[in-house]
Amino acid sequence: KTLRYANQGDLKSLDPYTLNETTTNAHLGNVYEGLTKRGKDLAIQPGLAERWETPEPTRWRFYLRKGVKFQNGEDFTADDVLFSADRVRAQGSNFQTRVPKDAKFVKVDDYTVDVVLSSPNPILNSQWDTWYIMSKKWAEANNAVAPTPAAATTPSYAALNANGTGPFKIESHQAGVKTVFKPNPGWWGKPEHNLTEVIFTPINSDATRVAALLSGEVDIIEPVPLQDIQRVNASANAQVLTGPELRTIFLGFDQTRDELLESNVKGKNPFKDPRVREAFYKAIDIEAIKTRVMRGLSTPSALMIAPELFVYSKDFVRPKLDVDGAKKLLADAGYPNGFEVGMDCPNDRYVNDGAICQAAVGMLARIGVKVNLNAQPKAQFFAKVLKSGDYKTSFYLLGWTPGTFDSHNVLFDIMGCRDNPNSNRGESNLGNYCNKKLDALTDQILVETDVEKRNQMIKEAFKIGFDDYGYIPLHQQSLAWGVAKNVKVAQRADNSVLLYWITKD
Amino acid sequence: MTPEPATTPTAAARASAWARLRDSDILASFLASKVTMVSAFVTVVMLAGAAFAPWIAPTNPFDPASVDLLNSLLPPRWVEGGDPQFLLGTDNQGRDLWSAILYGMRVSLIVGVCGVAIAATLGISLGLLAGYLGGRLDAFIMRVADIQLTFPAILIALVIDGVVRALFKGVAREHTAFGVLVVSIGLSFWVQYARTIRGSTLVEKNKDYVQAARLIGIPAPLIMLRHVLPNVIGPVLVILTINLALAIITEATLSFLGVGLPPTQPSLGTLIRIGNDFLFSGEWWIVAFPGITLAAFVLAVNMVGDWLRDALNPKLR
Amino acid sequence: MLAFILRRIAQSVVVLLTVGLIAFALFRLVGDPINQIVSLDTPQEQRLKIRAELGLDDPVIVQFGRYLARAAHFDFGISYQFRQPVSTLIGERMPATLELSLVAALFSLVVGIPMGVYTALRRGSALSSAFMALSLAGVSLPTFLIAILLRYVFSVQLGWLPSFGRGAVVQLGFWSTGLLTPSGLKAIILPSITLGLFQMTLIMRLVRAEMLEVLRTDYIKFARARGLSDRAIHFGHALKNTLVPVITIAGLQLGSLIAFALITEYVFQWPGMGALFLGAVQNVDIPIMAAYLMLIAFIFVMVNLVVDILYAVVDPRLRAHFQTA
Amino acid sequence: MTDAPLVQVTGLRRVFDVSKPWLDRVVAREPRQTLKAVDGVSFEIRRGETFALVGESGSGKSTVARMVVGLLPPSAGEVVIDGVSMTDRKDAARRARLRRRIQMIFQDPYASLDPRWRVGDIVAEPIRAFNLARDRREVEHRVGEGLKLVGLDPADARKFPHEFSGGQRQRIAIARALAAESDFIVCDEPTSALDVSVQAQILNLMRDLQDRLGLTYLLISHNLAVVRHMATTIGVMYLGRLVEVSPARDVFAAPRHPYTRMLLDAVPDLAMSGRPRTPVQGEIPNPIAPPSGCTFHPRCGLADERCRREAPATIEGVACHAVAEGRAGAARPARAAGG
Amino acid sequence: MTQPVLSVRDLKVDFVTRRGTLKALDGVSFDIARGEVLGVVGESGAGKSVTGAAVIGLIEPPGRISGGEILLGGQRIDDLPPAAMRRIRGRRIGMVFQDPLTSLNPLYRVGDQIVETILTHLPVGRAEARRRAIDLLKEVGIPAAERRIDGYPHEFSGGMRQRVVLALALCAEPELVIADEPTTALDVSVQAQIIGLIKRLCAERGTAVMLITHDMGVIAETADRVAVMYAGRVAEIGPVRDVVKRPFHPYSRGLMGSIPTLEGTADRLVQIPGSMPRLAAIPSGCAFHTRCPHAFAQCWLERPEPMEHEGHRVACFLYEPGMESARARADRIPADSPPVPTEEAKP
Ligand SMILES: Nc1ncnc2c1ncn2[C@@H]1O[C@H](COP(=O)(O)OP(=O)(O)OP(=O)(O)O)[C@@H](O)[C@H]1O
Ligand SMILES: Nc1ncnc2c1ncn2[C@@H]1O[C@H](COP(=O)(O)OP(=O)(O)OP(=O)(O)O)[C@@H](O)[C@H]1O
Ligand SMILES: [Mg+2]
Ligand SMILES: [Mg+2]
Repeated sequence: KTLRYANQGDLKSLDPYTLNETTTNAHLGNVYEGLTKRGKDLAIQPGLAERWETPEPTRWRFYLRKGVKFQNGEDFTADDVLFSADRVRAQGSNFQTRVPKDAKFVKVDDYTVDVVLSSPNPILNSQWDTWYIMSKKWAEANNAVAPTPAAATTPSYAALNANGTGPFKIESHQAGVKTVFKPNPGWWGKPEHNLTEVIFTPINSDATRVAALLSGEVDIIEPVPLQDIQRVNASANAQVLTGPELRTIFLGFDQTRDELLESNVKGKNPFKDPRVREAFYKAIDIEAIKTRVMRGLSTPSALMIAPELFVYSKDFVRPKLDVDGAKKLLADAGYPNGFEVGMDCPNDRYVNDGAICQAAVGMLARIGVKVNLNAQPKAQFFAKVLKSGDYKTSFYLLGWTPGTFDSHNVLFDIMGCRDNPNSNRGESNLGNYCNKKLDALTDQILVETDVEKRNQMIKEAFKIGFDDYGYIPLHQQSLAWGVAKNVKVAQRADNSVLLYWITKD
Repeated sequence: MTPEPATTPTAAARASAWARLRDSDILASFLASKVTMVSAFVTVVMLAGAAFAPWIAPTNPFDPASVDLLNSLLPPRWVEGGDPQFLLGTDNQGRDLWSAILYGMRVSLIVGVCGVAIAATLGISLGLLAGYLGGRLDAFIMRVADIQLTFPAILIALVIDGVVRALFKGVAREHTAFGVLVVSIGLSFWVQYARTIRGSTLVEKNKDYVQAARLIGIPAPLIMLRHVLPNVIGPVLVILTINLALAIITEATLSFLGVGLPPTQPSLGTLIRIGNDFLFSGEWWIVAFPGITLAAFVLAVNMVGDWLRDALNPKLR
Repeated sequence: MLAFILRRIAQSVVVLLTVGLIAFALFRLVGDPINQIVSLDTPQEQRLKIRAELGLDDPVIVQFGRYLARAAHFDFGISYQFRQPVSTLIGERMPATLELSLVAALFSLVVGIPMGVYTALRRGSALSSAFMALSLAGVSLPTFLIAILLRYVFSVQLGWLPSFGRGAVVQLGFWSTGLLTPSGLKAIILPSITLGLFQMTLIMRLVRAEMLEVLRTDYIKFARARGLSDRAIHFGHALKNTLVPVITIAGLQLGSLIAFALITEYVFQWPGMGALFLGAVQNVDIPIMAAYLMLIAFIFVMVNLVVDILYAVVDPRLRAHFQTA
Repeated sequence: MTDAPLVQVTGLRRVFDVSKPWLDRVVAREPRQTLKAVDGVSFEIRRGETFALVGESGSGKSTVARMVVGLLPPSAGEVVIDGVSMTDRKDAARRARLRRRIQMIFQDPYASLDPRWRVGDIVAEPIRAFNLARDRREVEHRVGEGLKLVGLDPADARKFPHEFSGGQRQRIAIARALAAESDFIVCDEPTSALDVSVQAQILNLMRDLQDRLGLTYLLISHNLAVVRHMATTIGVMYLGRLVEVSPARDVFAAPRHPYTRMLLDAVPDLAMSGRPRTPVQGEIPNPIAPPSGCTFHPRCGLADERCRREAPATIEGVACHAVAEGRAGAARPARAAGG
Repeated sequence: MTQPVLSVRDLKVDFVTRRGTLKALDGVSFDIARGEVLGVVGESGAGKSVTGAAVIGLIEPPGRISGGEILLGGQRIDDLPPAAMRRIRGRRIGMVFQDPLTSLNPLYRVGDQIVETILTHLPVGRAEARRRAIDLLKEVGIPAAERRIDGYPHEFSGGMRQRVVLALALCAEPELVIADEPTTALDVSVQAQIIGLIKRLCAERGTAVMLITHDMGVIAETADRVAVMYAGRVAEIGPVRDVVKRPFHPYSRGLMGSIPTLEGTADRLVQIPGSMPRLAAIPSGCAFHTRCPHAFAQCWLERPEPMEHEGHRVACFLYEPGMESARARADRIPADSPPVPTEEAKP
């Protein structure tokens, strides 16, 4: 059976260490495999490692699967793991954080590898499902030992060819146009799919993608624009699979500058006053955003992490919508007539991101705050608001999925203070929300191995951020895959479309 | 000296001007063509609607405080589920579509008119200079025009938009988009004016009345302004109307590609782009009404321009 | 003739250089390509290093010189998005765009010229009024609306024609063509109509206007006075004279067809250069954008050259001018 | 009034560069190409006189006219009007004063009036330009006077040119020329676009004005009959050269240059006198590559080897070897006896 | 008298415009015999070209023949269907237009245009047609015709082109040639050559010629008879010598008097006051009465019909039988005396 599949994004490079990006990772996940895998419920499962153990807190031992062959026929052994561990941490890799810098890989025998750490790390292998293992011999033979940097000025063999151990192999690849997958007959596992060929086409226009699905020219599309879900479901030959996604969408404030870059308030920064942040929080009608903008397909969130990823999420409840209260708060803070502020927002990154921002603009207008919205394509947006753009924003919308599926990542990257230039802490904390108590907890969380104790600490840290109104979390958006009726597919919450779980009648 | 009141001659002149118009072929051919009359009527009504939008429109769609998200996606009044408050329904932000169309029309028109005004001013001045002065200046201007012709308006706008975004990184699109559009349209449409004006200037400058003026010693800039310009400006009228239509389409296309006006101040094009996302989902009115308005207006303007072209062409009479 | 071609080529080089400079200089200012290349959590030192590696720290003039030198070898650098040589990417997509544009041009000529002739000869007849109204609608409806409408009707509602893509393609050497497979032929119908419609109406109106002009000339009156048949007058004398200006405009239009294809390609997901360019603009992929602009300018210049030569073939007055040159 | 001529033209020459673009010349190894539109023309016009230039199309008549009024700078030679050089750069102030005394009437009455201007403004333009009136009322008054002078109604000042016939427009053009208080008027084919009956009106008007205001005319025409009617002196041009200058009555009574004779022979014989005529030969050659020697030799029945070789000098107003050598025979009267 | 080649009877041509119907021709009648040259003169707009166009059937909308008839060799041709008329054009009636620069299609070789015309009308093959074309070009005086036949129009000078146009008009040996101002755009010297050529060729073949011009000199040299047109009517028609030397109609007199001649000695030319009326506002009665120095009451009221007077026909009441006193009065006025300068008379 031939499956035709269209995605908004493209498979940007075939070198699995070039670009850490969801769509690319998912695609390569059909061809390459890591030592671990994640199941349909995202639970960590054995991959190329059959099993692993932690004989001591700083030593992990992995037992490799035997009889696995790369698609070019070579055997998979411990050498390949050692090679991949070096390669993934080498200059030019976009996945360097997958494996700690100081972790030593030791070959015990051909099918056993030890990882020696300098300090305990309970979540060492939490991202290894997307650390794909490459063949040492193949890489050496093809002059591809070094990872292809994203900025490569000469194309490398590995970027244009793939040699994994996975269930599919790439038959042909024309960037931006078409990629053809064929099942790998020598795969070690038992195929759960019944496909003989997969033709993948990137289609970035929403309407075209939907039209292609409706007219039966493709079998699966991702994503389906929210407003078209009904239409697709009403059609005879396709339906939409929806489900919660792990990404949290939130609003952030510049809390570090003494004067906002884009505001009519001069000489002071209103966002340094928690009452102003609280007022903003209470002015946002999250239910209206859910029902109108997201068409019911979002989960309003009180935390900066999805409930699936943190067990005590339920203990947090968003403050109620309270326009009058918000006005009063603003007045108390010294802004009875509100003020003016610029807002940065991507318009092609998250589900209905532009519309969410517009809605927020309207809601804030009711408490007298005039928001000048700058909705822009993601390229411009990121160029402006990220570190490389000097965090030039006063008020913004952003989305975040912790790559480790763990709260530490959120507390460290998003909620950590940015004050130490030698640390990566708070690198994506664009407005520099900062609370030292939270930072201290974060550091303890990293090394704590007792799960319950760790969860309590996480809860405490989130509570600090919650009480500070450091961010306005909005919601977790939904996945929406359009699937032809004769196709069955397993939808995973990290939005990876994995071909090996697809069957077509 | 006559004791006549000073106004008489001008009044007489005006009367005769009116008489000339009444008598002229233009008016007659206008009255003879029903299609043109209807088009002109549509044009005028739409222009008036756009001009008086703040007084006609029930709400101000540019004021975020006046839109309620909870009113979003309501169908037109006469459709089941419609709200009598919203004649043509609402868009995804809860904006009254009727008001949004009036305001959007206004925005589209302002962009179009400003863009075309820049193009015309630029093109006419350059064309006049090139044609009248000739020589290297002429060659240079026309070469620039050639190069410029390589790139259609869309491409130029994409380029300019990118540059502006890069140069004014901090500034919100709201503040730059308008300028970008106007400048792009101005820069991409001037060539036509320059070529037309240059062509007729080349003819006109050799006519004897220009020679006569030179003979009296009238300086070249004055000759260009007072003698040549009024006589070459005729065909520009036609280009103006047609360009206005084209400018509005260009703006809409750019907005469709996401380079146009921001969704907080939607032009017709932006409304269509927003609406296009809702075409499959059954909210047809968001794309249909702005689409019809745009097409009708452009069509009407083009019809008038078309007629004008024929009416002003003496050879066709 | 030789001097003429030489001059044209010299002019073309100037045009290309200017366009190259504009393209390069402008795009050099757009966004910061680094953000496109690296992920969110790339440290600053690494960013600086990549900047240096890409030569983004050199003076703009140096970068431009380097760019031109490479462009002369058809090396437009590596796409930031695709990590492949731009020349390869463009090479892969050029056939799609050229096929689309040529089919659209063919459509606009084959339909536009007869319609123009008809409306000129039968001024005032019901059918020619209908044609004129249609042509006005053609120039009044934005391309993207037409595309949406056509696709909605013919692929979504009726399901007759594919809604996107090129269908199956056949590789003929370096050229991939969709014109040899049934699915490829079906796939090109809607995009080429969308793209060609505007040009078609333009050509129709141009032919009509020129034809009316020519029909008023003395030599047509004289041809009548010689008793030639209407056929000979209209299609022998008038049409040939009409075609002289039509050739120029049609030539220029071919250039803009290729450039305008980007809207059509965007809507129909046509795997051509236009779509590539649009994606490049969104992703600030400078090498692709610059190469595309150069290419458009190059095609335009070539088309112009061909048009000028064609002109000389049709019009003996110019031929003489060339020969004495 | 002195007896000195009002206008003195000496050695006037105008060369147009008609070369192909540089690259073409390089490739084709061609030299620059020039066109000698006017080549060493000298004549003088006395006050109150009408000097006429005749010749075939392309002989350079208009070019001379344009140089005389200063619309076109000569390549060489000098135009002196009332003692002031029109060509010498130094005398700018005096030349500016002179300017207004020289005006021109053009051939095409439909193109010589700005169609967007009211007649009153057209006529007033030189008055305003030369500051000849103190205020608006005086301007209006002068315009009215001017229009009356040429037989139009002062009320016509409010109309636009298109409301007038060709003859009336030519009157407006004359009024404009006179409004500058000029006394030397260059008329480049002033009536060739008009019907004969209207032409008569204009020619009569021109003569009346000359009588009343003492105007001096440089009249350009290809119509010998018109010239015969108007001119006191006639210059015959051929390919940029003045081949014969004589008092009008002599030219018609006894044309000397063979070209003058040919021109006279070409004039249809309205009187049907049946005068004997030699048929005209050939057409005017390409001025870019004029024939060698005397440029008229290919069409001349009297041409000999010398004519082909060397250009004739002007002797007693005639530039012809045959005349100089006495080969031309007796000057033949063009007019049949009794007319 | 044998049957005239062309006979025009009471021809009326209207132009229907928005502002009413213009009577461009209002009852024009004349004959042209075999081998005869009829000169048609008159002011601009008098209807000369329209007459020519009507005869060859090329009046274009909004114009139409609204009355009268045109007979070619006794056969009525004004009501023929287009196809039949097309067979007459070029074959039996040839035409020469004013401007030789624009009369030839610039994109086709001169020879091809001639051959095309010959093939359209005569039953000959291509080679034969080409041979004839060369002969014709020789006949109209094109040197090296064998070579020049393959030239394009732009390679010919103005006079040469007019010769080619003449060859085209004559290539099917028509019975009648209409020449509409064939020399106006040419130099005096070339004009004489072309006129001579027309005269010679037509005399040799016995072709009738309708020579439209406003140059009296050309008429005097070429024509056998002259028709003087004024405001869409024939004011006077008669043998050339009579009309030129002793015109009857006051308009003709004025016209003749206003022409400066090489022989003329008068200080002032005769001047007809005013200008020809616009066709939309032709005065009642005699169209000339507003400008006529002899006009009397009847001229205001009634339109004079052409009447025979001393061998030619004049449309003027002065020559009505029984108007002896008027005629005497008119005859007393010398033809070239200046008329009383009057303001343009307004009815
Ligand atoms: N601006 C110019 N550039 C090049 N050649 C010119 C220019 N003006 C005039 N000539 C040439 O100079 C020659 C003389 O032209 P001019 O107009 O003086 O002739 P003319 O005697 O007035 O002829 P006509 O009777 O046709 O008006 C012609 O061959 C003409 O082509
Ligand atoms: N297409 C037309 N529409 C309206 N009126 C026309 C048209 N063609 C000719 N006429 C009118 O018919 C009248 C006669 O025109 P015609 O061309 O026969 O004049 P003419 O005697 O040939 O003048 P000229 O000497 O200028 O050639 C003119 O007054 C003109 O206004
Ligand atoms: Mg001249
Ligand atoms: Mg005529």
